[in-house]
Amino acid sequence: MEIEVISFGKIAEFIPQQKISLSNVSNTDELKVYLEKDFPALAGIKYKLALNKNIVQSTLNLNNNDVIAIMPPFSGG
Amino acid sequence: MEIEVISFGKIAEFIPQQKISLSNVSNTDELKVYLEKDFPALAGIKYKLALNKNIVQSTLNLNNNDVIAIMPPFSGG
Amino acid sequence: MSDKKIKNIFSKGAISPLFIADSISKHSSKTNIGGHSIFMGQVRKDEIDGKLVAAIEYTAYEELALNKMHEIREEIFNKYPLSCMHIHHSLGTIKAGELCLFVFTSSAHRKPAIDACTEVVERIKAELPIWGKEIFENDTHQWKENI
Amino acid sequence: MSDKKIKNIFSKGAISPLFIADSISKHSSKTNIGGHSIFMGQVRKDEIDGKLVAAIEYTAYEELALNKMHEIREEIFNKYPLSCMHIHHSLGTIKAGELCLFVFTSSAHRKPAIDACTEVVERIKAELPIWGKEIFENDTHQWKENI
Repeated sequence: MEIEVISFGKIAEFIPQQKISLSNVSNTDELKVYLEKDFPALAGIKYKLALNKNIVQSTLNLNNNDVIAIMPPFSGG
Repeated sequence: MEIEVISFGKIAEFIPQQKISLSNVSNTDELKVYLEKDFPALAGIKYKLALNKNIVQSTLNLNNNDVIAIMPPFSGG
Repeated sequence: MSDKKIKNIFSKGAISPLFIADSISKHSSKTNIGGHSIFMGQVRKDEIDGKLVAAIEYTAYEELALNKMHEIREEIFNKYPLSCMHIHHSLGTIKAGELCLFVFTSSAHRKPAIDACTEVVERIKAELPIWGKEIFENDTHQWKENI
Repeated sequence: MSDKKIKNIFSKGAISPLFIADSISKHSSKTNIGGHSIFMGQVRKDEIDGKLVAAIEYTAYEELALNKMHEIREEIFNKYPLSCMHIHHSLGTIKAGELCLFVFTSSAHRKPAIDACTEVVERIKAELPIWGKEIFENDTHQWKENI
């Protein structure tokens, strides 16, 4: 399956927006392992995922064409 | 001795600014008794005194030419 | 008590939103400020026994109020790490919908500004000798009491 | 979730004091309001490792932030008896001394306005996907983190 990855803040400095083809990755927990291997800088920082504009609180299954956002800690206000 | 009485809010509606000559009144507690007798409407309401621009917390002695303010509950803001 | 100058908080008539804007603008050069907290009191058109409040007429024992406000100001500055604090209270007749109180506190981080603002508002209402006469649309009145 | 329209809280550039004045003025016809509480965030010229912050550049995951803000708004309106609540957050580059956040709550009595304002500010900082990039005077940067 193919998913779209978008990223924000300091994470956008090393993970640009891109489409990723996944095999052997079926949920957001597995995706994290995949991303941290592909982008080692991600492993060292705190981040949250959002799946199709909803913040991921516990692991969710992925589907073709899902949009995953990788978000560092918020700093609005 | 003579003191000046000023008043505020609803109390000013029945006790106008005036000078009062006192005998047998030496402190603010005795003054309250005197005032409530002279102005019976005062006896029924909550009020505070200020002596020479300081709020009276406990009884204070009076001196000639003191200024006593009679103040109903505050309602600023 | 310190020898700092006693500031006047009273002015005749309602507090205008443009005055507030001007007060806010003046802080843009204070670049150590990170948070501002404002409280504004507005005169309500309350209905009491079928009569509507048209305005509140404020009077104060001004000298006592300014002395007391000075004390409160010193205590608040000692308690919270504030950059600034500005207080304005109207005297005279303020119509329903107009502003009669403006409290403005600023600090590097949000919490002191917010906490100080709240505390100052409470203390103004409880401790300053100010009286509001609620004037009804039929020209009768009653004296407001803070609860 | 209710079917109320999702409001946009974002606008490009700093929030001007005149915009705030205008927002305050609009409430003079709401004569059931007795208290307004405002919080404003201002960009600090912090010194970090000897470098001064010249500006913060804000970006957001806008759709997610607006959905989340909508949820927060509904929860706050259910929790407090508010007359109004207005939220504005800047995007883009905001210079030190300029305003980047404006939270404005109003209610009949002061306490709900004050409590709601404080709670909304906390939730905005903790829950909205917004990021601030602190740009130093020498054009290097670091990413801000809310603690």
